[in-house]
Amino acid sequence: MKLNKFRKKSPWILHYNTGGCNGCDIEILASLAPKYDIERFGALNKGNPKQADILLVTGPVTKRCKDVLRRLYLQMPEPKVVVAMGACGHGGGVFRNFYHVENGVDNIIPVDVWIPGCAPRPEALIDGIVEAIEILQTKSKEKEYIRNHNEIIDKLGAKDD
Amino acid sequence: MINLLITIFAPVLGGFVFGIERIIKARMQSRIGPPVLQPFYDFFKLMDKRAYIIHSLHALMGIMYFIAEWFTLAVLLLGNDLLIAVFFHVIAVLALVIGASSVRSPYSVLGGLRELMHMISYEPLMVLMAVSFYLITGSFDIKTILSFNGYPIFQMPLVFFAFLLVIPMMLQKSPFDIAEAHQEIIGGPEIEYSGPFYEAVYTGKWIEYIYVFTFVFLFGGNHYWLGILLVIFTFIFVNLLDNSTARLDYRKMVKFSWFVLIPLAVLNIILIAMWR
Amino acid sequence: MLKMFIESFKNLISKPQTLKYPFEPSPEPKNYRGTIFYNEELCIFCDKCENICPPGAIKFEVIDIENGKKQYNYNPYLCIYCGACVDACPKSDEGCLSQSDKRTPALGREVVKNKKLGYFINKIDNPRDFEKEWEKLEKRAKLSREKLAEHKKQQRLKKKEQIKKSN
Amino acid sequence: MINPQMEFIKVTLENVKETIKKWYDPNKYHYVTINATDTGEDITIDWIFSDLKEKNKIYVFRAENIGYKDFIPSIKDIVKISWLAEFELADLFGLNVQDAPKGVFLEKESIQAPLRKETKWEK
Amino acid sequence: MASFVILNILIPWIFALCVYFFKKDIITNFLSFLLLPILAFLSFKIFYGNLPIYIHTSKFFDILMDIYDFGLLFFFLYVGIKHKNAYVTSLALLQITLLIIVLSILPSSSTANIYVDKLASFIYIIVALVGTPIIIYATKYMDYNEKNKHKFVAILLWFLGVMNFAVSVNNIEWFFALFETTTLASYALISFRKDKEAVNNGLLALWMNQIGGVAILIALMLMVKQNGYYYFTDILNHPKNVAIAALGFLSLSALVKGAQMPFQNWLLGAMVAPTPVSAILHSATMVKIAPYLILRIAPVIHNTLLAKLLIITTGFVFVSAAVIALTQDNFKRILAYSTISLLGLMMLTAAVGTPIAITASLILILFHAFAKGFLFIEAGILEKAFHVKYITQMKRLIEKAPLTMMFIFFGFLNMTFVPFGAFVGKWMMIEEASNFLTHGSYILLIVFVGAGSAFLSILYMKVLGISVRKAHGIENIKFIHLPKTFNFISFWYYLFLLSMAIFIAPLISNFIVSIAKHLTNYHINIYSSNLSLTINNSTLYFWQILGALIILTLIHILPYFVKFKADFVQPYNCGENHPKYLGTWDFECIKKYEPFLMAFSIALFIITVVLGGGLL
Amino acid sequence: MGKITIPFGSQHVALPEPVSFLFDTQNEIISDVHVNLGYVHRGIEKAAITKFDYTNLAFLLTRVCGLCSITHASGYIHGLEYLLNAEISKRAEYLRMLVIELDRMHSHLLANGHVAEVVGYENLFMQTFRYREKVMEILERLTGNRVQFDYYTIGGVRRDIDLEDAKEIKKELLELKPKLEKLTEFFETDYTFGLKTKNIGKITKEMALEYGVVGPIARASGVKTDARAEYEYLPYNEIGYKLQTRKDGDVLARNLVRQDEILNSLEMCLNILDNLPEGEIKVKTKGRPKGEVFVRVEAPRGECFYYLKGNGSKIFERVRIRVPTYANLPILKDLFIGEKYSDAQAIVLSFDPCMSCTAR
Ligand code: SF4
Ligand code: SF4
Ligand code: SF4
Ligand code: SF4
Ligand code: SF4
Ligand code: SF4
Ligand code: SF4
Ligand code: SF4
Repeated sequence: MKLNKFRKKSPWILHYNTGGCNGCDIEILASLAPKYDIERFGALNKGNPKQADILLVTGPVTKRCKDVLRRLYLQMPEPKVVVAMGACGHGGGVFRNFYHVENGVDNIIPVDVWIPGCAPRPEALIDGIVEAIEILQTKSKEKEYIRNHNEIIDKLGAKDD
Repeated sequence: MINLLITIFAPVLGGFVFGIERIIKARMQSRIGPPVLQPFYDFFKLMDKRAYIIHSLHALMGIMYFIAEWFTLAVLLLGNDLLIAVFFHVIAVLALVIGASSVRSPYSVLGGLRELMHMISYEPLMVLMAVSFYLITGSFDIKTILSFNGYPIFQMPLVFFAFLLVIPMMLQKSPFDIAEAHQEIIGGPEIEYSGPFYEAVYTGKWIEYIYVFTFVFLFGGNHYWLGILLVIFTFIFVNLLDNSTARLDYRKMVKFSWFVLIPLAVLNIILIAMWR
Repeated sequence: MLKMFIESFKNLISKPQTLKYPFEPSPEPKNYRGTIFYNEELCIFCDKCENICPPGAIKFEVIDIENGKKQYNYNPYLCIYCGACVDACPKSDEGCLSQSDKRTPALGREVVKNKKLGYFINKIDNPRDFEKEWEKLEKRAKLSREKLAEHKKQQRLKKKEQIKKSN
Repeated sequence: MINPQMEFIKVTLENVKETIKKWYDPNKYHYVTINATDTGEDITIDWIFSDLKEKNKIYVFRAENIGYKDFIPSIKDIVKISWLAEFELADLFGLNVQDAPKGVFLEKESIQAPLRKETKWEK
Repeated sequence: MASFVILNILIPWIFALCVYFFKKDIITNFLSFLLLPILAFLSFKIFYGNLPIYIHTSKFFDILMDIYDFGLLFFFLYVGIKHKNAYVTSLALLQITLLIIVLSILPSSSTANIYVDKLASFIYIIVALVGTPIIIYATKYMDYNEKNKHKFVAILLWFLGVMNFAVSVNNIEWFFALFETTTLASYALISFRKDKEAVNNGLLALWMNQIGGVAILIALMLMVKQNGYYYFTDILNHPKNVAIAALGFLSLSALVKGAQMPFQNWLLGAMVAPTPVSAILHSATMVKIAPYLILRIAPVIHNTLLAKLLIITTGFVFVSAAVIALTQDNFKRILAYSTISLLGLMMLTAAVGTPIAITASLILILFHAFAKGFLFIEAGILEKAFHVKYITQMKRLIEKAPLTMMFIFFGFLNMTFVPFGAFVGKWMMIEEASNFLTHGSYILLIVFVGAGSAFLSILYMKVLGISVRKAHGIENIKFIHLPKTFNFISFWYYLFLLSMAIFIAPLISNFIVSIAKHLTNYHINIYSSNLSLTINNSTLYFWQILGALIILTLIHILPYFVKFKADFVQPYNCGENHPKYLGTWDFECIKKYEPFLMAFSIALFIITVVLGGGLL
Repeated sequence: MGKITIPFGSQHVALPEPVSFLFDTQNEIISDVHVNLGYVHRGIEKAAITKFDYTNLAFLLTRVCGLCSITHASGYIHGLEYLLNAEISKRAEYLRMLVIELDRMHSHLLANGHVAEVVGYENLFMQTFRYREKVMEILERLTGNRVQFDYYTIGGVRRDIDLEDAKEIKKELLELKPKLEKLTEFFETDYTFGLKTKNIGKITKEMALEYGVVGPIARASGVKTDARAEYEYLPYNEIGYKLQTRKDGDVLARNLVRQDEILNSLEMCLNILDNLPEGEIKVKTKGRPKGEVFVRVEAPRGECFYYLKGNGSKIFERVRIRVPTYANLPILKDLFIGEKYSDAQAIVLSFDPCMSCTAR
């Protein structure tokens, strides 16, 4: 049995705001609410990288958020897709080239789907997620690496007590 | 025979119950909700994920939790002693808690500790319930209870009521979804599991549904229609409760269980004992 | 608690409030601030839109320095759909720059192309290159601007010299 | 159109604390924030308050011509919550504020003291 | 057969003397190793021999005993004066007075002074199988920077002898002497290190146990006054006539000896001594006198008010000690509280007194002895080899001390989980109590048992939770080499516990039921077939036992062997990398209620003695 | 031994935006807090004085924060109009108020819904959001976007409202009214919700004054402060604005103040639609900003403060934004001490914190 067709039916979402204006985040909330109800597609807002398939990133990635974003990405098991929501996620949107901004999600972790808009409507988010699960289906279980993977892993190391 | 079948297909059955529950919950929130087979979609998807673990002990405990849950159900349905089944349930909790505490994640650790608080809230009551069944039917044997010609529900209404409020504790439903507390500790004990290993914990929960509803069914005695009715009623009631309450603190849960539910159950037992 | 109990029950037996999007359409309201469409024929290349655009989602690249020919490039994924460009455009009444009330599709497996979106997006095939290419374009556009300015300066100088000479 | 009644009170870095201490009453005035402006050569700092009763009234304690290296006193023992604004001054203007750590807003790798005129912001 | 009994009592005494005087490592080690087979052989021989055994002693021994008694009491007096302890002194004086009164009214009797039945020989077996290994362990333990090894081992050896003697006497006056001897032994052991804390705790143990002695003397007085009986056998043979008040006082002494709240402090204080002391006090000797005493009088007090009050008191202790244990952070202290709690359970089951309850009690005694001895031994190893005393230090124990961790895990499993003995005891008890629900105390009993075991499970899981906590894989486990003796003892217990769990059905239905039958003279409805255990109508099937055992074994052993081929990630921390501190709950607020629990237990205590003893 | 440090944020399901609290807890009771609030610092104030000129600065400033995007625009544009000396038409003022109040409604509903969500009351969250969607639909129809309205423009508003729309919006608002009242009742009377919110995170009036708390948080403690009343920027007195206060100062009181304000805003919207004056929606302005001005406007979360300093060029010399959360955050830190971790979420979200404007 080909299991990867089920990926399409149960996309679990991890959401992280990397410093956007919150506009996108409240639209994510709205899409959980009765009117849009993305649970229809089996999508859940898991809030936990370990069990998520889709990393939904909003915001332009400020300098302080980027390590958090990397960590979350690295903690997600493959196959995974990254959806950058809003203009911020693509090149930083209105915050493009600000001094404390990394200009979009793709500069930190590889993005698969960009949802345009500022803020995108929940419909656009749903479209984006539909797109994302199509991509999810074609992905393999191989480990994905981010740029300068090993260096970054060293940098992110956790402390023990 | 039917017991054996239920035991073997418990995960499937539980998955269905869980799926129905998700729909019902969505409807209560005036949403459409996922399809009925959603839990199975989740299941197969999780199968297909790359395995990420914290360490082997932790992952193993997830699997042991599933096995222990299943075995507990087998003990309940195939053995003949309610009491033993109640005690067996602790093993499942053990696996879950050890797993949860074995990782250095505060959420998981807190989840494990809160799980213990759940246990302290429902375990004594389960024992009392088993005892009250014994009192009425003269046996701990599930088969005897199911052939008991009477209506246990009418003789132990308070116990049933107490059990009704204990179910949210066992199934992690609001107001007692304390160990899972999605908005506080993001799933608690299960937070660090992922992929195939999470699946074990996930399906373990489904079996718990069957385990709990078996007890509800027993309240019908040999009137199976009543048993089924009770199961449906309980199912709807628990979900309504889930949707109309905020999550309480674990202290409140323990206090509620100890100062309200257990006395109620004891009262009922005393009344039956004196009545006889 | 009790009230919500009853409310939940009512909800259970009444129809859910959910929109069936994407299985049923959920159109944007009229006047929704959607994609910016461009009509090259009407454009007078005044650069007002480029100058006002807050994120810099419109870039004119000078492709022919001799003639000062410019190309309109638009990045709908960087655009914040504020509509400032349309407001600023002197030709927007004729429809040189207009804001449609449709959303731009998500950028996923492929780039959805449209003549009205300007040059840039129609040249990109791989969505993963999109951002990088845009960055390059920005640099190119800036450079071409500088070159154009330089060229104009030269020309002005030349003209002056010519005038001087002719004088 | 708005109609702000701005009242400027000139202070120096030395006497700002005393002046505010004498004047401030939490039941009457509302602390708004501390603001700095870089004029290009030096810095102007405003301690801004509003009135709880009187409409449109805004009090500004203004210290002008402050050097980039001057020591700026903290008013957190008068107004409990001023620390946040003071941390911000230290971070975004690179000023030397009493008890204020750096790095509350800015990462180490980013440019420092961005709100000074001399700091170029484009990458 | 009688000679076996005498040997069984005397050999430890003799060995103790040898060890004490020779002070040679070889002799000490050799003798302690030798004791194990000897005692094991003797005790089993006695158990399967012709029981009961009556041994008549000459008058001379009576007098000797009296003299010994006085000597003991005067020694206490001396200790009290020397350490300026008013309690000890005054209690010693009180005891002397009472003893004089008792002796003056004691009628002569022809009943045998030594009486060995199945219960006594059951305790012999426990002493042999659980107590002796602890001595072997102590010989090694004391090598870790401790002083006076030989003296210590000698006292331990002697203690075993005293214990063996104590359970074989029939004459309650003798019993008093031996009771006080165990007190003396515990005093000697607890204050062994001779520092201030040790001496204080020793004195505490001394005076608290003296109260038990006083209670026995009062009981003796009452008994003699009422009808002149002062032999256990006489009491058992004429249950109708016995002064219930006397039994009340006897139970009081049991409660004190069993460190039931509010007298729990002496057992907690025993922690300051070297760990073998705790091990021996908690498992094989000393505290086991408490359930033993109740079991002895169980047939007499069965169904009386005293029994019911005892049920409530001990049940209350069972729960509240478990609850208080949650607030503790010293590993040995936690174990001590759990002992107190379980002793409560043992006495509770003994006090119920029905045949099945008595079986349950015996099961609990047996399994608790093994498990607690085991746990304390591991605690000692932790302390000496890994320098771990507090549960906060137990972090990542699974990596530092894998084997010890595994043993502790198993020990804990034995204390509450299915299918181990402690569980079977509780299960039997609830099954049995369900038949008597018209009595209020039995409903309370069920609540107590249910609650107490839940609390104990929480306690163990909490401790285990800390010790298995780890950031990364359990890949680089280092099996630190422990002394062979330690490993031998650990495996001794481990294998015993394991095999007892597997063969629990035959063990109970053949071995333990025979004792209970012997004690109560009733038929007991416990069978085993194909390793399944049937009680009344309920059956614990072998597949259930095996399943549970396999699951639990997998849980505590498998982690060392299973290595999943998977990628490792860090735990989720909100994406942050905070330095973090992860303790566990210390249930701070319970400490607030501790005085209430204490007060309540004192009240229960007094009610038990006063009402139960029919003093009103 | 009981100490457990619990991180709360920056990524956490209960937090919509990145901010990180690190709680030291003892049996889940918080004994110490470390806050890290700089996650969203993007450098907007610097951009406002370099990259953006006064014509398109509004688009940047609305994106300081998505929930009160209109408030930022109003803070900036009122200040700018003062500097440019532009008098705007009555109709534009009324339309501005309409959108501001609708925005307040949706923001308050979001905040209350979010509190319901984090106390584990999922259904209440869902119901709140169900009604919020109606407000969002109206807003989208009015402005063309659900979140970033970009409605304000220099000299007026960017879109007019046509008669048909006005009628329909009014109808919808009237339909919404009983539902919102029902919602208030849910919040006010629900027993379990009360258990999680009553006497949790309590701020007394004295504390509120001492800490300079603003907005619904201050009003929930009985402090009568509201920029709409204290600062004349729009003719609020004409449309039936009432200042709402509660006394208890706990999480529940904050929710209820918001709930009261929602109803008041609804009233105001109805009044605006009834009495919409005729006129231009936009006037032309001249000149460049010169001089300085302090503006206070009432955002959903409280008073939003703008300082603008222009020097006669297209680009400002200084733009300073002080947002309500910036004023409210310091008390939050002290409020946690002694509370349970399981209540921390409700406390944080009852402040409805807006980090993206705090750190800018
Ligand atoms: S894309 Fe727009 S709405 Fe979304 S976070 Fe960025 S600025 Fe806010
Ligand atoms: S008409 Fe347009 S293109 Fe010509 S100068 Fe004016 S702004 Fe420039
Ligand atoms: S709508 Fe705004 S962001 Fe988009 S191109 Fe026009 S001015 Fe730029
Ligand atoms: S503002 Fe209009 S006319 Fe001018 S360049 Fe842009 S699109 Fe062309
Ligand atoms: S209520 Fe508090 S003190 Fe009591 S047990 Fe619970 S956490 Fe501990
Ligand atoms: S709905 Fe979930 S993801 Fe969205 S803001 Fe709330 S907690 Fe965060
Ligand atoms: S309070 Fe925050 S969200 Fe609201 S308008 Fe001000 S800055 Fe924006
Ligand atoms: S607090 Fe957050 S959501 Fe609210 S306005 Fe500010 S940034 Fe937006």
